[in-house]
Amino acid sequence: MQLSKTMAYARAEEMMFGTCLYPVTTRRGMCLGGGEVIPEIVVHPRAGSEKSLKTLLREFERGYNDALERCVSIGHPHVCLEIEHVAQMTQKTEWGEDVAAQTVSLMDRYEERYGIVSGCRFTIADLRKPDMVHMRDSDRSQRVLEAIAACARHADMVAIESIGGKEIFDHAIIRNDVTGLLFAQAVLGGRDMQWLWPQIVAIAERHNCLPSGDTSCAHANTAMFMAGGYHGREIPHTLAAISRAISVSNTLVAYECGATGPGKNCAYENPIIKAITGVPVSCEGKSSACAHSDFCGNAIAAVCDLWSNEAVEYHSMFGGTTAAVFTEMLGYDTALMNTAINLGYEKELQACMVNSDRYRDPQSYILCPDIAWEIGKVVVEHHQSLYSRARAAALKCGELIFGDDKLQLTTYEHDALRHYMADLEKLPADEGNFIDLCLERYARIHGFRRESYGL
Amino acid sequence: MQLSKTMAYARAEEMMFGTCLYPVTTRRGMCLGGGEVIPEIVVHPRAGSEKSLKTLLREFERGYNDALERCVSIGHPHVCLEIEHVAQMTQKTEWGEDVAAQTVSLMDRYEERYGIVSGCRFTIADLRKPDMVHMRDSDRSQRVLEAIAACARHADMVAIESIGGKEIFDHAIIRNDVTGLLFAQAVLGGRDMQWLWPQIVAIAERHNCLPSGDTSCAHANTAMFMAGGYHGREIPHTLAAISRAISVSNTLVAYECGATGPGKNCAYENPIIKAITGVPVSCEGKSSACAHSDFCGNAIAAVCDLWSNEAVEYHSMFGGTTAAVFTEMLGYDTALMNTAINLGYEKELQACMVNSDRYRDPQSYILCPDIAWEIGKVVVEHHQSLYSRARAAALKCGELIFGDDKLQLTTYEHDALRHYMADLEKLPADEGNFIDLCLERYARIHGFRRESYGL
Amino acid sequence: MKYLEDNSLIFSRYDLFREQKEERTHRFSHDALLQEVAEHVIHGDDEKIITIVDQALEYKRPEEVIREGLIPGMDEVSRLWGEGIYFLPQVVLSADAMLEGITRCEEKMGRPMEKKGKVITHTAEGDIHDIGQLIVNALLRAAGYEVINLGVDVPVDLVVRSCQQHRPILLGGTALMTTTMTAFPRIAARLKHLNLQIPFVCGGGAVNEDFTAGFDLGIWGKEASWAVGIAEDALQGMTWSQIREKWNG
Amino acid sequence: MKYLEDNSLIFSRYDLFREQKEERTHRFSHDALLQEVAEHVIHGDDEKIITIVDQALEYKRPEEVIREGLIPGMDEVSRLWGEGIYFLPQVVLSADAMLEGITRCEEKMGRPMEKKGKVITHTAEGDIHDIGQLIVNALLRAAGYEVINLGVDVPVDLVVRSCQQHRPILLGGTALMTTTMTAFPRIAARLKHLNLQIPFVCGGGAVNEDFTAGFDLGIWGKEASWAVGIAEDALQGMTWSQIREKWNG
Ligand code: B12
Ligand code: B12
Repeated sequence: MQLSKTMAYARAEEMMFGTCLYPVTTRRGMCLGGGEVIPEIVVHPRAGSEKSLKTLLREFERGYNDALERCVSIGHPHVCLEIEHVAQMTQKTEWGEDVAAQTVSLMDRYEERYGIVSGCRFTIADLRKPDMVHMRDSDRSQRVLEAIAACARHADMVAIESIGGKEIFDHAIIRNDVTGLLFAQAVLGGRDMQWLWPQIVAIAERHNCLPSGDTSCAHANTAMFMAGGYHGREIPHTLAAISRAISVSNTLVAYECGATGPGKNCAYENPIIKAITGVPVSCEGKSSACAHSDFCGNAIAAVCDLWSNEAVEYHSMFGGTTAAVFTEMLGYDTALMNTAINLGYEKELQACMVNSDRYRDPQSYILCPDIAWEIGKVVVEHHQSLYSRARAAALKCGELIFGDDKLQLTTYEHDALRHYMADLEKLPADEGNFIDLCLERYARIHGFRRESYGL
Repeated sequence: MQLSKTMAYARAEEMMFGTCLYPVTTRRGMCLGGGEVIPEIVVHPRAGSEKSLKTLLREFERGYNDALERCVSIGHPHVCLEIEHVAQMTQKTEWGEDVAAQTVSLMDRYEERYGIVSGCRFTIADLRKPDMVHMRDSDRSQRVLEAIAACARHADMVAIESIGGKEIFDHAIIRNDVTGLLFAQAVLGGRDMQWLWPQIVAIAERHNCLPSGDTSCAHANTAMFMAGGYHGREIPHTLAAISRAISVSNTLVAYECGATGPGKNCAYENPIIKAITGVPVSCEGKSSACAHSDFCGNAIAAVCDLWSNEAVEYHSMFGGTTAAVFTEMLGYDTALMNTAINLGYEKELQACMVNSDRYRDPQSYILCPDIAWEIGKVVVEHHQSLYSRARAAALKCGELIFGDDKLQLTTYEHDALRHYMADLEKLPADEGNFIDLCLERYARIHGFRRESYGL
Repeated sequence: MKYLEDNSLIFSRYDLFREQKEERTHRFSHDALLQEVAEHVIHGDDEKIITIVDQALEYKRPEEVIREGLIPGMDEVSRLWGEGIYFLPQVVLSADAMLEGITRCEEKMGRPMEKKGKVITHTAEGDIHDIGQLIVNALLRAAGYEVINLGVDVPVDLVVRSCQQHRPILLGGTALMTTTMTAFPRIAARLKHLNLQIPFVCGGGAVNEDFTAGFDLGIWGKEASWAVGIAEDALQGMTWSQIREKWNG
Repeated sequence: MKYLEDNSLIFSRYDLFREQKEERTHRFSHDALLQEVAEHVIHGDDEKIITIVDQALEYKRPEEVIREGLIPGMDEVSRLWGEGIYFLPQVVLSADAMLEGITRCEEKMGRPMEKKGKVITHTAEGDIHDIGQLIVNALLRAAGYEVINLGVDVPVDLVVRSCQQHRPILLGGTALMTTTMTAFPRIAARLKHLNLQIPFVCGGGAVNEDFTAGFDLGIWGKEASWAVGIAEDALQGMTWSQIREKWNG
């Protein structure tokens, strides 16, 4: 497998929401990244609805029916429905498949009745728990692949949030251990994806379904979540920023294995991914506050092709169910962006988005298109290994954060980042040496087994 | 009382979000309409929390604490807390007062601790039910005025959604009866406000509190709600548009009596009010989908000074409570607008907002700044009476809707509007004659008594 | 300000799309002279209908005018509403016209027309949001029920007492506020206590299925027109739990 | 792209504001030689601490090294965390260091140090979100509790059996998904059935107060550090309902 050597975009200024270099078209003919931003709504079943297949089907039917109904009610031209599996749907292949089949027939009904073209993405639950099973060779790995096949038969797109390296990541993130992050995310996570993704791509292609993408949710989003809020004290925000920069190395693997995009909504690293690959990406910011807070509510929309709410639990609000309410909001957000595109004001709107959050936090800073592009650049320049590109990204990330006076840091954040940079500098240049070092250092960590990663 | 004779804004192009001609400053020093759009969050207590004062206080404390906490968590510089009374808080003056006092001390605590300046607005429940009590002379009218005084002692702003004319409106709206709307809204609603508002202004001024504004919620919003969705079949959308145009005549009365703004969030007629009066206004659109759907999710933001969610019931979401989640979203929406102002891109952003919804529906069309201004213009030109200016607004509204080819109407809507226009044309020019006609026509309507309006 | 020439990428006018798909089927057939009575109902003309009904009453029995003129007219209106062709005000105006006509016939008969059954409606204590209730009332009346309208902000006590007194086949409640809908389970408990097993349909923005599922007698009424369907079922003798099973869940 | 010079109208950096207000009070006083042991705990240096502890053990009893070096160091860390000065990784690294030191002392003593009490933690069946649990574990260990970590995706059965076997003073559960937290009431019911009145603190993003209030034994744990406070209360003999009363509602 070749690691990316070049940037898809020659300059950051060429990146814009709604357009990408390699748009994709779903089997229903919805084009993603072809000049229009499309809302992507995710509805989560309520507690208890996982009791039986019947109750689960009912819950999803309601949720996505409400979403489609709201679209035709106020005029949103397109919508993408994302369904994130709860564990039961991946565990029991038929459950996952039945939900997929039901969703597709709902979409067809709406298209027939109102002419609305929609798309759907199914995100399988990665059941492989690194500390309990062999990641490549266990019932659970089999189950995951079967679930993907079952969904791919019906869905427009399949995706996953793969969790390779999670066992080391969990240990490292609460210990300020940037070496551990590099090992967990780039070396382990990346290798796991190099094993997983060629299989997903093959399955998806067999069913004429798009193998859309992956995300570093198990790493960088965990870090982001812990680094939430100005007064949170779980982990430094600069560490979360570094984890995000590192995540590019692994998330990229999916595309290197043939994933086509759109990148998964929760991959906040997507602006960097888009800069390198040119695939369409889904992003989420202010309208995903229902799922988690972030510092880049507007900025993360700067180069998105789909715009998502991450996930909202189904229930009633005064204005309808959450499914309807968030579809309405996302659709208006995208209407604003699409209007900008059509008026020729997209650069101005993008500047508003970026300036809104650029200096709010290091985490938002590094996702602004120009900074994202620069991180992407060092990633492709250091294409020797998953590790070398991740380390380069981390170092560049720190450098950029320190390099901009307007990005103020508290003393604590400043000290923390200086520390990480020192640690990063000291690490070996070569992946082999780094792996040796880590295998020794992390051998004792609960649940870590090198065979899971072919090491 | 003088009816407005002139437009505050000479041209629609001069109207912009974040700035108004007559900004106001709260006692805490928060300036509204002075160059910055401020989020206004409304949290509604959950079912059951009205059981006792204690549970109600607790509920409001949580809700608004979460809102303030989210602001300091992600950096929103200002926020306005609006509390809409549930009936019990107006019925029992101490309840309303205790909630107000508690809210203010919460705000003080946050200001002291984090330096965040916030404001609060209390909207009293109008308990006077026209079909049950004399609107001017009953226990209930007394209670309403006492509640306002109790809140004004603590609050930065007081407001009300007065319901004069509701009994006739309810009858007329489900009968396609535009004559009834004119009578209910302009003649009765307007007269009721001419009685009510001088009292509110006097009370507020006595307590150094801002008498902020009123809304035609009981009329135009009821109509909007019923005319929701492309496939709703409750009332024609053109009728809702006309009801909105008419509402200017009554909502304006508050300002004519000395209200200072900011206009109440749910007054979708506010763009027209701002054009005429130059006061700051609060608006709500996409981020109030939690409370109701509308067709002007973006367009209604075009000239807002505060940006609100209307109301969201307090409960948990994955990303925090609804109070926190909607505060985050509103704050990012306003950050985008404020960035545009500071970058000098406000015209471009405004154009995106307006174009997003201009031709979605007649209801959004008439609230676009240029059209809003034109409606305002005929209102001030017909300043002979509450009735004459309302009828002029209604006629102009229909004319503008018919006059723009790009605004497509279904045959049904087209026929309905033609009908209303014909009805409107036939009506007498003079208010006295109109009142005579209506007193006869609506004499038998359940609960209507002319004395309530001094007729 | 710049304005777009083409908005098709921003929003889709699904209302226009659907309109194109529907053939608008205003056709209506009915013979004899009562055709005209029916047509005035269908067009919701509550002024002229009196004249026509008076004419008809000159050589038709009032029962016939009702049965073959007014009712078939209203049935046609229900059909048009059910098929998504008529809008609410058309239904309300037709109902107004029909009721005017019936009143005239009743005067002639010297006694009230027999109604299908009694329904009590009210808006919850503390709540003044009554548009939903007004719609429900109109549709029920149009369908031939006697509606006892208790109005808005109705104390729990009064609702219970009215049920004791009138023994309706159905009780309807409207609540738009989460802080007022709590009156419904209290009413239901009191009714059960009195062994009045009256199906209690609750509607209005605040109410949802989970809420009504939480107390006996409670049935969630999503749309105003459900009131009519549910009243029919109650008339057929279905119990509240059978009705809930059928309409909710 | 244009960039703003002044962002102060767009967002406020409340973190910088607070930092200015705080005097950062890293001061710490302790006398004697064990001071150094304590300082290594405070700085979370789990490599050097072994050397220092070994040195101290040459002329101090292991009980003393623990009581006057390791524990006071960790107490100071708790203070710094409690006052909002320390961040989580600092606490975790300090705990790691302290535990290394204790292991060394225990080797010397030839028996394990006495712990305050046993706590069992787990992440709900079907759930793999365990960061919250890891934090809880670290804080509990740091506070001197023996933590029996059942890991993630733990079957209800296993949790119940472990409680029967270990009789912990407290049971902790983490669930980030609404579809997994339903395991908690099932566990609680089983425990009650076995008459094991163990306070059951449930935390994690999905769980909220209303949910835990819905079953006996359940207590809502908002933040990881609550686990420690609640464990102290359990140790003092408070019942689950007293604890719930105090921490929730
Ligand atoms: C219009 C309106 C008003 C008008 C009411 C006019 C009127 N004549 O009813 C006015 C301005 C008076 C008003 C006042 C207030 N309102 Co108001 N209002 C609304 C609004 C915008 C629309 C409601 C409406 O008319 N809907 C249209 C009707 C047709 O819908 P519906 O009643 O739901 O009925 C449909 C179905 O539910 C069903 N149905 C209804 N009843 C029944 C019964 C049966 C048997 C069946 C089968 C079906 C059925 O059929 C109907 C159509 O199919 C809502 C927003 C919202 N999201 O609901 C807020 C809303 C209901 N109001 C709200 C509030 C808070 C208030 C005030 C307290 C505000 C204040 N502080 O002043 C006051 C009330 C003061 C008081 N005295 O108690 C809140 C309630 C929050 C809550 N859930 O607790 C809402 C949700 C707005 C918000 N804040 O988000 N309001
Ligand atoms: C990071 C993350 C992941 C990581 C988890 C990594 C890890 N090691 O835990 C990964 C990528 C693996 C993951 C996977 C999935 N996830 Co996930 N994930 C998240 C995310 C973004 C953050 C969670 C987190 O780490 N928070 C930080 C920790 C520190 O917080 P915490 O656990 O709440 O703990 C704090 C307190 O609650 C408390 N606490 C916790 N436990 C206890 C216990 C006691 C005793 C006490 C006192 C206190 C306490 O202390 C902590 C700090 O103070 C959330 C978003 C969210 N809003 O929660 C989604 C979220 C939890 N995930 C979700 C989903 C759906 C999934 C998947 C099913 C998606 C999929 N289809 O692939 C899979 C799970 C697959 C499977 N096998 O089951 C949903 C759950 C929806 C729901 N509520 O049902 C969420 C809410 C995201 C969303 N969609 O909105 N996820």
